[in-house]
Amino acid sequence: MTVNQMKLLIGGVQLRDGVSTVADLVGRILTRAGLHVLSVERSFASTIYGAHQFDPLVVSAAPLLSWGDRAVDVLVGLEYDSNPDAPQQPNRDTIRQHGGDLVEGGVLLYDSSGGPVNTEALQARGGQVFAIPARDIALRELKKEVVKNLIMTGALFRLLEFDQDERWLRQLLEERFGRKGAAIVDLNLEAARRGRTLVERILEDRRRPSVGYRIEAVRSASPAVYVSGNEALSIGAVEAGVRFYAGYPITPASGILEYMERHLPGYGGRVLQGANERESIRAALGASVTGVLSMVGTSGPGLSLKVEEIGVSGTTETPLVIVDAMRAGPSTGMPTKTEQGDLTLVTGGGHGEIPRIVLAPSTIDECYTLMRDAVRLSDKYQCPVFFLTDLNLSEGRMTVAESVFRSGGASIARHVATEEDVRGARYLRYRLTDSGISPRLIPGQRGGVSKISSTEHDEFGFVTTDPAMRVAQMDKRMRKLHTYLREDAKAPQVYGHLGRGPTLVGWGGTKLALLDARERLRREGTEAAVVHFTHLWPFPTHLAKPLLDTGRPVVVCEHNYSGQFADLVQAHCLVPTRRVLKYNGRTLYPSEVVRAVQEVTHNGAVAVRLGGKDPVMVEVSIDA
Amino acid sequence: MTVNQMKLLIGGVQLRDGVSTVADLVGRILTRAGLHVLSVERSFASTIYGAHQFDPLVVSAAPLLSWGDRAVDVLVGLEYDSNPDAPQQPNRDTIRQHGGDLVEGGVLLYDSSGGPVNTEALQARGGQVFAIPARDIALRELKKEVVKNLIMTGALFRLLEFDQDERWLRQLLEERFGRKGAAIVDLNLEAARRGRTLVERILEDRRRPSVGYRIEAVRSASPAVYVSGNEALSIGAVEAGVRFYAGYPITPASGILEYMERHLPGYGGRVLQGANERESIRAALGASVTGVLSMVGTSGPGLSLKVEEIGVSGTTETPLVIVDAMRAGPSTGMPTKTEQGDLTLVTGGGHGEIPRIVLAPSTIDECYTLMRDAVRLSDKYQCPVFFLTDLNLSEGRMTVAESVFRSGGASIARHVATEEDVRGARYLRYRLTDSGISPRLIPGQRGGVSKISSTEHDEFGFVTTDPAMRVAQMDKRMRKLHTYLREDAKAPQVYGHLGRGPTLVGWGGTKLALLDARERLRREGTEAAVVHFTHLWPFPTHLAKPLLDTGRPVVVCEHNYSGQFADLVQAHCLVPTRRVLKYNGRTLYPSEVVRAVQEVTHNGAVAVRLGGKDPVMVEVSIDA
Amino acid sequence: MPETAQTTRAIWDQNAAPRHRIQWCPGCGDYAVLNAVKAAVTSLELTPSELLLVAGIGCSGQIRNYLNGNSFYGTHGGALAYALGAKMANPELTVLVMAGDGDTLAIGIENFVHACRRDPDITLVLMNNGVYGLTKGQDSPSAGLGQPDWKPSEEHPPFIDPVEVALTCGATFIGQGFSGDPKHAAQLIVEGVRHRGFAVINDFSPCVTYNKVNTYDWFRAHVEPVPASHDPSSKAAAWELVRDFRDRGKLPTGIVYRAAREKGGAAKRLPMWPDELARADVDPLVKRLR
Amino acid sequence: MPETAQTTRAIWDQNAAPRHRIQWCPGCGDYAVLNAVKAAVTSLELTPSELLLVAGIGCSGQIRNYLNGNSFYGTHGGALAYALGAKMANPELTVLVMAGDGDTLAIGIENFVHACRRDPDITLVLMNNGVYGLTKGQDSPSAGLGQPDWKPSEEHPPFIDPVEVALTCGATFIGQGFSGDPKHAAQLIVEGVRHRGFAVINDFSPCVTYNKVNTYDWFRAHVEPVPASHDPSSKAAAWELVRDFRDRGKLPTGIVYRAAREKGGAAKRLPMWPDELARADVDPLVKRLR
Ligand SMILES: Cc1ncc(C[n+]2csc(CCOP(=O)(O)OP(=O)(O)O)c2C)c(N)n1
Ligand SMILES: Cc1ncc(C[n+]2csc(CCOP(=O)(O)OP(=O)(O)O)c2C)c(N)n1
Ligand code: SF4
Ligand code: SF4
Ligand SMILES: [Mg+2]
Ligand SMILES: [Mg+2]
Repeated sequence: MTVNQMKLLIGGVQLRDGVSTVADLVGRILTRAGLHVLSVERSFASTIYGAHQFDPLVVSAAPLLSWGDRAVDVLVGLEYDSNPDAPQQPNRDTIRQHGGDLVEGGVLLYDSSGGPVNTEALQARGGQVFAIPARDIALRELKKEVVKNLIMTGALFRLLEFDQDERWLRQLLEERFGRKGAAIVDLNLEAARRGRTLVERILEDRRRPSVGYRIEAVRSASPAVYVSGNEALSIGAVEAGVRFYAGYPITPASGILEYMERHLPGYGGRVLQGANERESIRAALGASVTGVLSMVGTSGPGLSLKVEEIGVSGTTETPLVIVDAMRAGPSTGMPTKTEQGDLTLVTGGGHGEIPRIVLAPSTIDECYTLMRDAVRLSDKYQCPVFFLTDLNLSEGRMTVAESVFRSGGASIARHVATEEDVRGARYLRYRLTDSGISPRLIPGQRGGVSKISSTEHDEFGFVTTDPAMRVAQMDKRMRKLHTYLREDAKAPQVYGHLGRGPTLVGWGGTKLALLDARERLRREGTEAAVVHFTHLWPFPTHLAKPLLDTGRPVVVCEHNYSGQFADLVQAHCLVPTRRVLKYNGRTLYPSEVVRAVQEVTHNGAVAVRLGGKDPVMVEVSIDA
Repeated sequence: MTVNQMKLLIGGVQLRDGVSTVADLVGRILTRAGLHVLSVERSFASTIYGAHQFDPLVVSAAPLLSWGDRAVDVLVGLEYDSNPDAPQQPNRDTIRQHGGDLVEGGVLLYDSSGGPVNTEALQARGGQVFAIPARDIALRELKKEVVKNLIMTGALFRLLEFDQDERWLRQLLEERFGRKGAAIVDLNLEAARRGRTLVERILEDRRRPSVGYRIEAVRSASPAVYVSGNEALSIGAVEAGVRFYAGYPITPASGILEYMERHLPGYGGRVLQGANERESIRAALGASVTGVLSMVGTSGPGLSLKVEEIGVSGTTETPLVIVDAMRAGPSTGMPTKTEQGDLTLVTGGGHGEIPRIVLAPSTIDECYTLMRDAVRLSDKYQCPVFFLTDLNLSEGRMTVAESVFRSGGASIARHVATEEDVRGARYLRYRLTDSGISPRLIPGQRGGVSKISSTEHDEFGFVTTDPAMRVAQMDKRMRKLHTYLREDAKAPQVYGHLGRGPTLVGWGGTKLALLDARERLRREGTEAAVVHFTHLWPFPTHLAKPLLDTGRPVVVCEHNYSGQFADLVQAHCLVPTRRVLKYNGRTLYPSEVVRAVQEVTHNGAVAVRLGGKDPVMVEVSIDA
Repeated sequence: MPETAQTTRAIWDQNAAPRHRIQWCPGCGDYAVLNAVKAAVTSLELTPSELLLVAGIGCSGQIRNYLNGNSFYGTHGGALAYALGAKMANPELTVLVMAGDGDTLAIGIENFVHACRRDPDITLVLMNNGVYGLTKGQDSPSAGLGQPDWKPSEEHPPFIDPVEVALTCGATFIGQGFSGDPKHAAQLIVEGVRHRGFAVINDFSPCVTYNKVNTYDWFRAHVEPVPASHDPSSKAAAWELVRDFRDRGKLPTGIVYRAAREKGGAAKRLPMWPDELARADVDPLVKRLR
Repeated sequence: MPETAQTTRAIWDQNAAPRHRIQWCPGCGDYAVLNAVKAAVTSLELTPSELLLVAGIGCSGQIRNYLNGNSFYGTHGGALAYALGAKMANPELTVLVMAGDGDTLAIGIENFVHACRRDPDITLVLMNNGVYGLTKGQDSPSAGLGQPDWKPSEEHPPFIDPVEVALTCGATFIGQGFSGDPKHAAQLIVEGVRHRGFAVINDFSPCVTYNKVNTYDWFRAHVEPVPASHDPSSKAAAWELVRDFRDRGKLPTGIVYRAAREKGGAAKRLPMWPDELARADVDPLVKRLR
């Protein structure tokens, strides 16, 4: 019996079958029941309707270490008909695409309304199959198609021997539908009951009281919530003091715009859905000019359109937090697939040289905690601060203790000068200072006017091309980065002992896979260390080089083609890197990392490319 | 007597005084007279009227090695009144700003119409001063203000003992004004004569027949022209086969747009002044889709706005040549000052990973010769090709033998498939090939349709997120770069012997300064080598590393703050670099390079920053 | 080389079946646009290789995958500018742009305005559903139509009408259709393609998933054909018509304005093949620099 | 804290002298705009610290250096969007945008159209000279005015009239002035600033260096005041006026349209100081996620 440790995968036809609805319901209820849920491999299409969608949920009693590999314990197929691409075959994408990933003894639950599916092969491998005609029952008996999902949920919970007294489900339904009347709650509960009963009956027929997987509620010390990265970072921003948000809809950043539209006005803020990417960032810059903490969010294509404004933020010294929720590029690319392909753009994009800071959270809870830093640094250094998430982090959900959100406290201390601060000396918006940070009055305040300028300027803000003043201003702006490196840069997180074996290097959302891989390598006798970066730019050479320059192979694992972070490591630390690269739109798996490390350490590979037709492609020389 | 070897500097009030008119006239006539002229330090303001403008011209009998240092032999001040910033002082910016650069025994010629200037200090240093009231004479005697410039030209020519028979001047004036009638030619010649006479009289007064500088016409083997980089690259593009050009006015790329508007239609082409940066590049992409060789030109701010389209070119595999005439950034920066600050943007800009090629000519003649490569490579590899010039190269002018322009020949061989080529096999726009290059039919041709797509696609061009196909297409696109590295990448040019002393590394427009510095170092006993790159990206590691990994200091000299090329060298060659950086908007001088090399080799500097308040700032550690 | 109508249709039929699984929501107005375009190109006897379909990014943009013919898919908002360049370079291609209201009127408004001015001989089918469909239903610049109670603010401004903008900015053909009547839409497209200049066809194409106001029923209650008496060649009449319909709370369907503009500019494909380019001699350019 | 008119003027005087050397060509129309803006802010009794001047990029944009007051200078075409955000964040600031016709109507047309829709309480002084002055005289989107023989092509399209575009897209105040009459222009700016909404003032500001058609003399021969009988609060009347002037080959000067729109949206400065932000408690947000 496996208790409280499993991977569920829920699949179905996008929009029609309610995959996210069911997945979120399950995730939320299990979170309430004291379990930990992680769902970052969510897969949906960049069309609204009709494609296969699926949502893998890892469930555990302990805080989650990893999303594991492809292997699935419990598969739930919500679709009820045949695949239009292969109509002759009455099976469904959930079974077709994921059946092969089912573990021995795993469970398949599917809606057999459209007819049964041939699952012999699956059963031969020990799969336990439960076919229930959920949609038929919903339509014929309950007269409401959408409750098919509650039938499936009830069936799933019965399989997992969970919530048999309906306690958790009832409570959630009441909260959600209570206002619409008891009848609707009852209907949903009735649907769940039907599902339960159907499974009950099959189990009885098979004389097996259990499928071998069980979820048990856990008493947990602190309440927790089931939250997406977009939500977490938005809360962090609101708390830190952001009061102007602008965005233009784009996957996977739209969630921030929607969240902010709903909630920021309640905190006295305003939210602009720009008519395009440029209007968004420009309006945010305008708002920031008035002293309001401002933020924009976008993804690759939107960021490319905002590039000119990065320079405006940097040169005018107007603070701005820029969230880039990365998706697979280049160009339109794969809009609903994850990638870490924008690092070079955020560290180097824009003509000329722009002072900027780049942070990347590695987990969903860090989306919240690190956002405070992003807001604070933008205000302190009066420059653009990038906050790099990816589709998995932004759209993924995870159980996070509520106490995490109470760690932040009051808004950040502001770095805006007052009339008093500037009294005495003549106020100069671009005063040359040792730190590179100049006093900043805001328009509307007394004490001096600010000539804020994207052209090169003198200390007052007037345009100049005087060579010495140009150099002085350029140096001043860039000096902020030195101040940042001294005062605010954080060293990468180190796991394990450096120098005993290969060093796995990562940044952003791959962290949990690297930690899992490290465990697995250890079990196989390889002592790997993990060095994981959140503070990416300016590159913290003084903190990183001592960690990486150990003589052991440095294996940088990234979701992109070229190894963008590895290039930074090489450029700044002059340490050779090996690269583990995955850019097929899917999440990096620990097993892939393990295999790649073996290729690197035993076979001398300089780069391992994952997830193509051949799962591993090894390059032994970087030169063409 | 110095013959045929000097630096002239012509200054005046922008727009009003006709600085460029005089400078171009002189440059052109001396070129016709068989001399070599180089004018790449041109300085003008980013306002239309009223600022100080100047144009230094280096003249030599031999092909030019260098623009030398700040030192000036002959100074010509066209302005006739006092500087509004310092009205109490009746001297002028040309004298104020450049008088100090005059060599001992140098010559100052200025228009004294507004009153004489106190030039005692200058004379004390041996300066020979010639004050002539050119504007007064033009207004009072010749009744036409603009001929004041011909008076000054005549005076200058007399000082240089050149064209005393008016042969060259008359010919040019006749060509230029002949259509407007002989009277106007005569008036101009008369003006020149007055200038000559005035100087004549002063020399007689001083009983000095000569000022010690002389220009003598040289019989040259082949005729030459006086050409700007923008003109040279435009001619290269027309010759290679470009028939669609689009741009949006921006300094210093506007010259290409203007040249193309004037001349491309004569070759059957069309030129679009886009309503903005995006319309320009998109229209050029649309034209390229139809098979026409297409090009856009812009500078930093425009390029930043075009970033999203770089990915479109790369992913849709639509050829495009993108000229980036760099100016000082970031943001609006210093629009009329030179810089090499966009390298990171062109090699890495754009979200996701984009196949692209970056070339940078190092001299004005190379603007022509290298353009053919740019056009050819864009067509062959079906990707964006950047052509990086800078303000000095684009707006600068140089004497180039006409034979250089005859080296090109016919248009490039096209890489467009015909109906026959694709017959047999089904036409697949994105066929997976070993070279990474797919056959390309163009819309309108028979044999198959092209589904050209910026989303990830299958071989036919239909959108896909299939992980293996994604990897296959990504690898295919990037494989082009490997093919390029094998078949087309050019090694950097090497001057001198590697390994005997420091290696000076450069790219683009700094070459002549590096070669000059190498000579000077040699004279001082230091054997430096110069390694100069034109083919910057994909970085030719296999060609560069063997040259740079000699154990000797690698000193990368660039016009930017951070050492963008040095970062590339470090990332790809794992060779530590020292950096000589100048970003004050002015040209790099050989003397500065010499001094910086000394700092690096003797004082262990890792970076030398030039051109600030203190002319040399030395960093001995790169860590903050 | 002109082909016979029969061959044309044969080629078309052969390729017209979408190889690509259609992923619009059942009932989406875009199905009707697809049918209208198919009908139009068939009746125009255009082969797939003579066509260049340029699509915007959005649910609407998917249409490129469901039609045979060369197609180009670039960035959100850019379709008209790619199309402009393509048509300038090769006037022999029939260039059809299909894009959503978000694509055309929000991020792409700059290209829309300037295309109206430039008047290239291309046809735009603006698939107008009042929302950003593909990003899940946010307001587009045409959101608010049919909502007189809309309370405007900086965040939620009133909608703009592409017909009025096109009239103001100089488009030479302006038509309006509705996915409830794909036959009429097909006729409009045929007329648009035949028109020698920029043809704007605003096609109301309901988003059944995210736009709960501008439904088929709503449109049926609000569209009204342009009266037969209307003189589309008169700009004054066009403005009169637009104002009259607006005042009556109705949406005209049909041709609102059509007046070809006499234009300069080349009408031939630009040189691109080696034999066409070989003639180039830059010597005169060099000589001018002497 | 309101100041007395005297203090205001004192502050203004004290700062109004340009510290920056003016680098417009002698005779440039922009001098008159500068004087008009100075006169307007003085008569509005605005202190430099209450002002936010947002400038476009162009010869016109230099004006920011010649005026006292906070200013912001960003990218070419972006002025209206920065101004929008600034005004949304701090409605207490007087936000004045000064930009050229290239900046506003070419690269910035998207912001112009959407600003008209959003109707923020800002005033745009469009310094219209028919050319890109700063880049040395290329055609802007208003090039062609007064050239009836203009032969349009894709490359050289007809001009657009910002007044008509503003009317179409929903601007709530539209005025037109001329640098030959800076007093009138100053009045327009005063009215524009007083207007609660987006005020578009198209000011013809001759470029003496590059525009040889639309000279002072040409304008003097073509401008004509809006008749006193005109009712600017009527959109129909505004259209009528515009059409009438166009037909007569004249350019109206004065207020063409003025009709404030009732709008939702905050009118207070957004929280930004620590004490204003301290109150924020995100607990309710977290609880909603349970
Ligand atoms: C630069 C950029 N920003 C945002 C997006 C995300 N995006 C894709 S489609 C779309 C809106 C589509 O709306 P519309 O054009 O009306 O088409 P519809 O889906 O309604 O047919 C957006 C914002 C993108 N692809 N590129
Ligand atoms: C992105 C970008 N593209 C191009 C330019 C170059 N540029 C500067 S001003 C200008 C045009 C100015 O015209 P207009 O707005 O009419 O102002 P004017 O000079 O006529 O007052 C251009 C194209 C730029 N600064 N930034
Ligand atoms: S979301 Fe709307 S526009 Fe998109 S396919 Fe569905 S119905 Fe059509
Ligand atoms: S170029 Fe024209 S717009 Fe610019 S300053 Fe001179 S006259 Fe004015
Ligand atoms: Mg839409
Ligand atoms: Mg202008």
